[in-house]
Amino acid sequence: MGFDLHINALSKSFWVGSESIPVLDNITLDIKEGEFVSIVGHSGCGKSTLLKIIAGLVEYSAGTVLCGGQDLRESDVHRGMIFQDHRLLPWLTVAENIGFGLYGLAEQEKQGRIREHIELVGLKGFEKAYPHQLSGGMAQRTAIARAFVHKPDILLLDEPFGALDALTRIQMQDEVLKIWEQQKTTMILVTHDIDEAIYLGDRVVINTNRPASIKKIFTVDLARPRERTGHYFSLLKAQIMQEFFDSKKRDPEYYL
Amino acid sequence: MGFDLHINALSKSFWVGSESIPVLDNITLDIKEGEFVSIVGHSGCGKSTLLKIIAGLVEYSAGTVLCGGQDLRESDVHRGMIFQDHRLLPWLTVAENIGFGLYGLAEQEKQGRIREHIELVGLKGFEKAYPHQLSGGMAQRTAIARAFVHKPDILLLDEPFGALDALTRIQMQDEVLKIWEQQKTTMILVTHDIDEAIYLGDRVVINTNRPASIKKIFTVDLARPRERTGHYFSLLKAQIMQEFFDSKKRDPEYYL
Amino acid sequence: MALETGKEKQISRRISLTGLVNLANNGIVPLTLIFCWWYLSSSEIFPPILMPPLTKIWSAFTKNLTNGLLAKDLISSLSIVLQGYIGGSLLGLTAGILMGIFPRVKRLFDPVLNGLRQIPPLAWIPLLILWFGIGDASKVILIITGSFFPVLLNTVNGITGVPQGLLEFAKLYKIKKRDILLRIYLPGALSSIFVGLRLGASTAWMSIVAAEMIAATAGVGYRINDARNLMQSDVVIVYMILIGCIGGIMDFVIKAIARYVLKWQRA
Amino acid sequence: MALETGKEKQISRRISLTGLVNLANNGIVPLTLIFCWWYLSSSEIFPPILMPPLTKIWSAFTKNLTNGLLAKDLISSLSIVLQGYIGGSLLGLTAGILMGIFPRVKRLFDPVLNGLRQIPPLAWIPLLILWFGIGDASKVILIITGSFFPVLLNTVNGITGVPQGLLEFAKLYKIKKRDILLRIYLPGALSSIFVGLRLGASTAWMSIVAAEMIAATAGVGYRINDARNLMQSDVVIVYMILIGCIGGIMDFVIKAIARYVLKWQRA
Amino acid sequence: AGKSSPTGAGEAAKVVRIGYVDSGKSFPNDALAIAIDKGFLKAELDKAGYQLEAIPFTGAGPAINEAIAGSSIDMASSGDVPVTIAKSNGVDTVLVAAEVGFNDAALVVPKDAGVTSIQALKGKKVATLKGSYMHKSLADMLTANNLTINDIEFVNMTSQDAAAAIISKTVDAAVLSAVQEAQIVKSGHGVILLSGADNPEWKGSHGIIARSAYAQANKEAVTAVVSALIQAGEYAKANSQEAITILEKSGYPLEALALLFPDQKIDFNVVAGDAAKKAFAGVANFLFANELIRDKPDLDQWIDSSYYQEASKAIKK
Ligand SMILES: Nc1ncnc2c1ncn2[C@@H]1O[C@H](COP(=O)(O)OP(=O)(O)OP(=O)(O)O)[C@@H](O)[C@H]1O
Ligand SMILES: Nc1ncnc2c1ncn2[C@@H]1O[C@H](COP(=O)(O)OP(=O)(O)OP(=O)(O)O)[C@@H](O)[C@H]1O
Ligand SMILES: [Mg+2]
Ligand SMILES: [Mg+2]
Repeated sequence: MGFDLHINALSKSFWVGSESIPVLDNITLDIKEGEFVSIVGHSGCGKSTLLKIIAGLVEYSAGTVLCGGQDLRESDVHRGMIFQDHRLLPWLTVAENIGFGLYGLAEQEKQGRIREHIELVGLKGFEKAYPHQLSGGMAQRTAIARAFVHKPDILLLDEPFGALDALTRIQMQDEVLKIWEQQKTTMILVTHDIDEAIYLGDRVVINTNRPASIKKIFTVDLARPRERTGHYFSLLKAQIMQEFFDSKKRDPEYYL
Repeated sequence: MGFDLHINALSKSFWVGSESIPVLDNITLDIKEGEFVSIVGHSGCGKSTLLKIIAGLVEYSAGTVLCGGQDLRESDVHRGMIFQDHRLLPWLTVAENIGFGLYGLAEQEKQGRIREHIELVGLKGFEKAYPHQLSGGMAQRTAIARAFVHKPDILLLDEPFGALDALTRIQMQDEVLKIWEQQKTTMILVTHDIDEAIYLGDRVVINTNRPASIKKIFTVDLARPRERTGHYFSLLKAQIMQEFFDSKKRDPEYYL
Repeated sequence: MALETGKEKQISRRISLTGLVNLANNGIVPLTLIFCWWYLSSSEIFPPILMPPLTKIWSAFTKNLTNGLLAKDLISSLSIVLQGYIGGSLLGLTAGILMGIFPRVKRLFDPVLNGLRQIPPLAWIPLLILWFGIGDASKVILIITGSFFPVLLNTVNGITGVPQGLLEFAKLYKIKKRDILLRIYLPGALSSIFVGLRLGASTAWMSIVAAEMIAATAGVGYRINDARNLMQSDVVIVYMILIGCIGGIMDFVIKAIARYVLKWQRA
Repeated sequence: MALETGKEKQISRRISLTGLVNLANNGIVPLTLIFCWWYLSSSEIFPPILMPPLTKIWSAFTKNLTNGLLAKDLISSLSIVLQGYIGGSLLGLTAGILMGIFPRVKRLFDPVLNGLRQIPPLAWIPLLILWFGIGDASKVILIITGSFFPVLLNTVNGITGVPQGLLEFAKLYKIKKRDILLRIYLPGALSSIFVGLRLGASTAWMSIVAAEMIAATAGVGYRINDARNLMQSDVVIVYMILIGCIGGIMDFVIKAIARYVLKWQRA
Repeated sequence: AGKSSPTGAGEAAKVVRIGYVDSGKSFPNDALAIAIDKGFLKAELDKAGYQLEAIPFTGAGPAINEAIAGSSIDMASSGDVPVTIAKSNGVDTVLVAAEVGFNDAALVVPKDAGVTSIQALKGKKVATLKGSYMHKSLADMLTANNLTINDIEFVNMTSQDAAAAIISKTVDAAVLSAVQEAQIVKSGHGVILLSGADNPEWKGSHGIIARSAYAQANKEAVTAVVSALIQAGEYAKANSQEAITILEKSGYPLEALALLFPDQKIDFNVVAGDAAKKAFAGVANFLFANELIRDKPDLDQWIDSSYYQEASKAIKK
């Protein structure tokens, strides 16, 4: 079955006190099955909200979000998400957290998969640690492993590598790519690292400030594996940077 | 009064289950008053633990940490910290969180300072929002404002800009520098962004993997404001990268 | 899951249709109970002397209302219950905060308090009479002992549940003791404390019967005992309902305060 | 703040000196109370017939111990208390979980339950005798009504306090209902639930006196009533202490279970 | 559970469930004690083909009334005041016998209070339990001394609590039942000002009641019980010494029994007919006068002496 995503004229606002704050404004975006889309935008512009809407966790007020032709809220497509806050269960160990919700597998296979993913994110030796015993980056890696282990059809990644050091980050990026290629997962990545957005994405979506609308979409026409220091790469990066830093002038009231 | 920091042969281990995990191993580091030290190291190596020890929040088992010649635990030096998890009080608004603990000021001055810092981190309009109504980056910026508003003598920054987009991040870095120059605050910054470490630090401390010991210290001999694309900068970055990525070979059992 | 946009929210607020639905919902269970009672009592499956028909209950109610007994009993009991409840809650809150913050204090008093907590109010009466006489003091103290413990245990639980991270922050930023208490511990413990306050209020009401065994001449507890002695089950039931309603109102007030104080959770 | 390194921790575990200190600490308050009692009763400031000297209390204890009355009463009451307590807790837990998870259920039952909660156990006796006779059923039901509410309120509070983020995770990852309940709601609500269980246990003990006013021939509540009748204040006090101790032990067991179940918090 | 046997009709397990006031040891403290202990009751019930189930009530009068009304018991031996209250509130019982005037109540004052006459209690606090036979005794004592209940400050307390109040001197006087009375006197905390010893009419009675439906369907059982009580009364009169030993099993201390039965003369006075009527008319008048009941019961209809007569006949044979 196909599950292309069609986001059409999506709007959303939140209440803060007695004020209604528009967060998403008329977002239209089509994402094909198996595509890798990176989203960048300034802090607080509404990226997480967009991901949560796609995940079916937040209601929206105007527009439609279709998944495989079906209203997203009724859609049964297997979605996964790496939340910005890791959302591990404090009372489960690393291994238990990763294996939680992994149904329909024989115990041995399940344990095998958990072990494999713990190794994947470099947490061997911490299987029995509880979340409060982990460092920030380790908790984030646990959440990554938890998302991967479920092999979702659509994976939403909300700044998944924000707390990781450069090296671990690169390793994780390559793991994501590997999984994406193997499993044909549709991936939607929110990141603040423009390098990362280009390195991973088929397209890079740049949002405006709050309320987020789509400012520009860049298509990354580079074969993988990509060379981070290549010419086209750098050029694209410069363009995106340009677009990104520019927003200051257009929206002066927003301090940046 | 002087409050140079002298960390001498500091070691620390944690219990996970029945296993004792060494986290800091024989760390010796002197930090002069008013210095800006960046610390980089792999995820989970013990950076946050080191900062918390300097903050007096975590006990250590071996070694000494002196602050102005006094045992750190008895020292009364005004320390501030931006925690990796933001630690805002959920029941206080942004403005209240920033102003919390700001004693000894007239109400008007206090409100002025709060307003000023809210603007500094670009949260104007969100004064009355509660933490759960903020985006990840906005919460982090609130925590930054809270740390700044107290004007501490020593400021410990634990990945303070991890959730910020490139532009906001650069703005914040410059604000930190401004404050550092104006107030002669001693700053100790943990970051995963090597660019950032070089851009801000007088020295860049590179830790080994867990248990963290000091692998190498680079002195950044560059006048401020620094040019991120300058030659020396790039050279230093390459060296640090080299040192950083290298650790894989030395510590093969740690997956990276 | 309701749509949460501005317009809808405002509209639903104005016409408050959901409010009406809620009210109807709220009514379903009480009405069902009343219907069951009506059915069981009017079909005389059970002897009416123990399960009087609604009409009898109603006339007992109007009678006690018009002759002023109801008001007199209520005022008399309310004054005692409120005194005891406020005293017990304040004590429970204070002790709970101390025991929650200082593990030593907890360790010191825990065993005795956990023992005392179990002892039925009735058993205290002779000692209370001995120590505090037969006046209101004894009654108030009995109520205090009743409402103290639910508040205490819930406060301790709330206080110890305050995230360690926030306390570390407070330590580092040299937050004043007063602010640590009032703006970190208390808000963090509040939702648990309110459960304690609600349970404490009902325990206070429950202890009023035992309390008003001590030389009372009026009061809902007194009247229930009296009516039970005199086999006026209609009066007993009127007063049960009365206690239920007044207690329910107190509970509603406490919940309203809780909602107000905890508004940040829903903001 | 103790040093938390491996060596120290192990050592202190082995010789358990802190354990001894704790024990001494635990003893301070009870011993003080006993001393006060001894002083007040032996100096005869208060009439010994209401405040019997320790020796008299002790001999009443040994007497009731040797003639088997104590054991008989204890077994009889324990059986009722445990039945009622387990029943009340399970009901409270179930209802609390349902009401905590489904706001509709809560809205439906809240008003009635909040009213019923206030009604003193004694007032139920006539209806209980009518509906359930004078056997153990009535007694057990009285205990159930007592222990139900503390568990209920604390469970609801615990359940509603489970972070929304975890539930969103569960929704997204299609966690099974059973796991959402057993591995998200329950662990998150547990510390609050245990407060409810502890309060429920003491309310169960407190209701035993009222319960055993219904045609009992043994039991601690029965004995307290009768000893009061016969003005044997030494026996009353023996049984108060007994209830305190047994209740305290139950409390200790519940706390131990809580510590075990919540061990992840301290891991 | 308790609502087990239906109204008693039919061949269902032939038992008679008798409720009585528990005064401490789950053993009755009236003629029923003797009837049980000496086997009269068992013998009579065996003859009639019934089994005995004697059920003690710590909750005393009210609990017994509720159990009767809820058909949890069939018969009861309970205080005159509660049985009258039950009847007047519509609990369908018959009074099949009475034990008239053996329940003592006494007006007690703290020892060193210097109160020597009931007149001195004008305006003072006098404690007793509202709606109990002690309440009636107090009213009678006051009337006999040309006082009314309004001349004193009535303090409502159970006898146990009133005793504690006397000991701690927080009330000026109290009307106590025999057990507390004895304890207070024995411990030296109080002295008796007035008691039923010299004025038997102040004493309280017991009523032996049966649910009407049960009585109708189980005449033999009720008769057997009454018969056993009559025999017990006679036995106690003849063997007072031994009767007192039996009554001690109820938990009553010897001192209390001494007060109840001065000179060890036991007379439970098990009667029916006019003697019972007289006693219960007094109770009904007292209750009505003090607004404790809304209607006076029709004693002629309530008191059914046929069982007593039947039993007496059988005994004489
Ligand atoms: N309370 C604790 N109990 C047990 N182990 C802990 C505790 N806190 C930290 N650790 C362990 O100490 C090690 C270092 O943690 P720390 O938070 O200092 O890492 P870090 O360098 O800040 O990592 P990151 O960059 O991921 O934040 C980790 O292995 C972690 O599991
Ligand atoms: N539950 C909520 N209630 C009210 N406002 C909210 C809520 N959640 C988010 N917002 C607001 O919506 C806006 C967008 O939030 P969102 O988390 O989507 O931003 P973001 O793009 O992910 O930012 P960041 O990069 O900082 O994570 C913010 O202004 C935030 O204050
Ligand atoms: Mg976000
Ligand atoms: Mg860290």
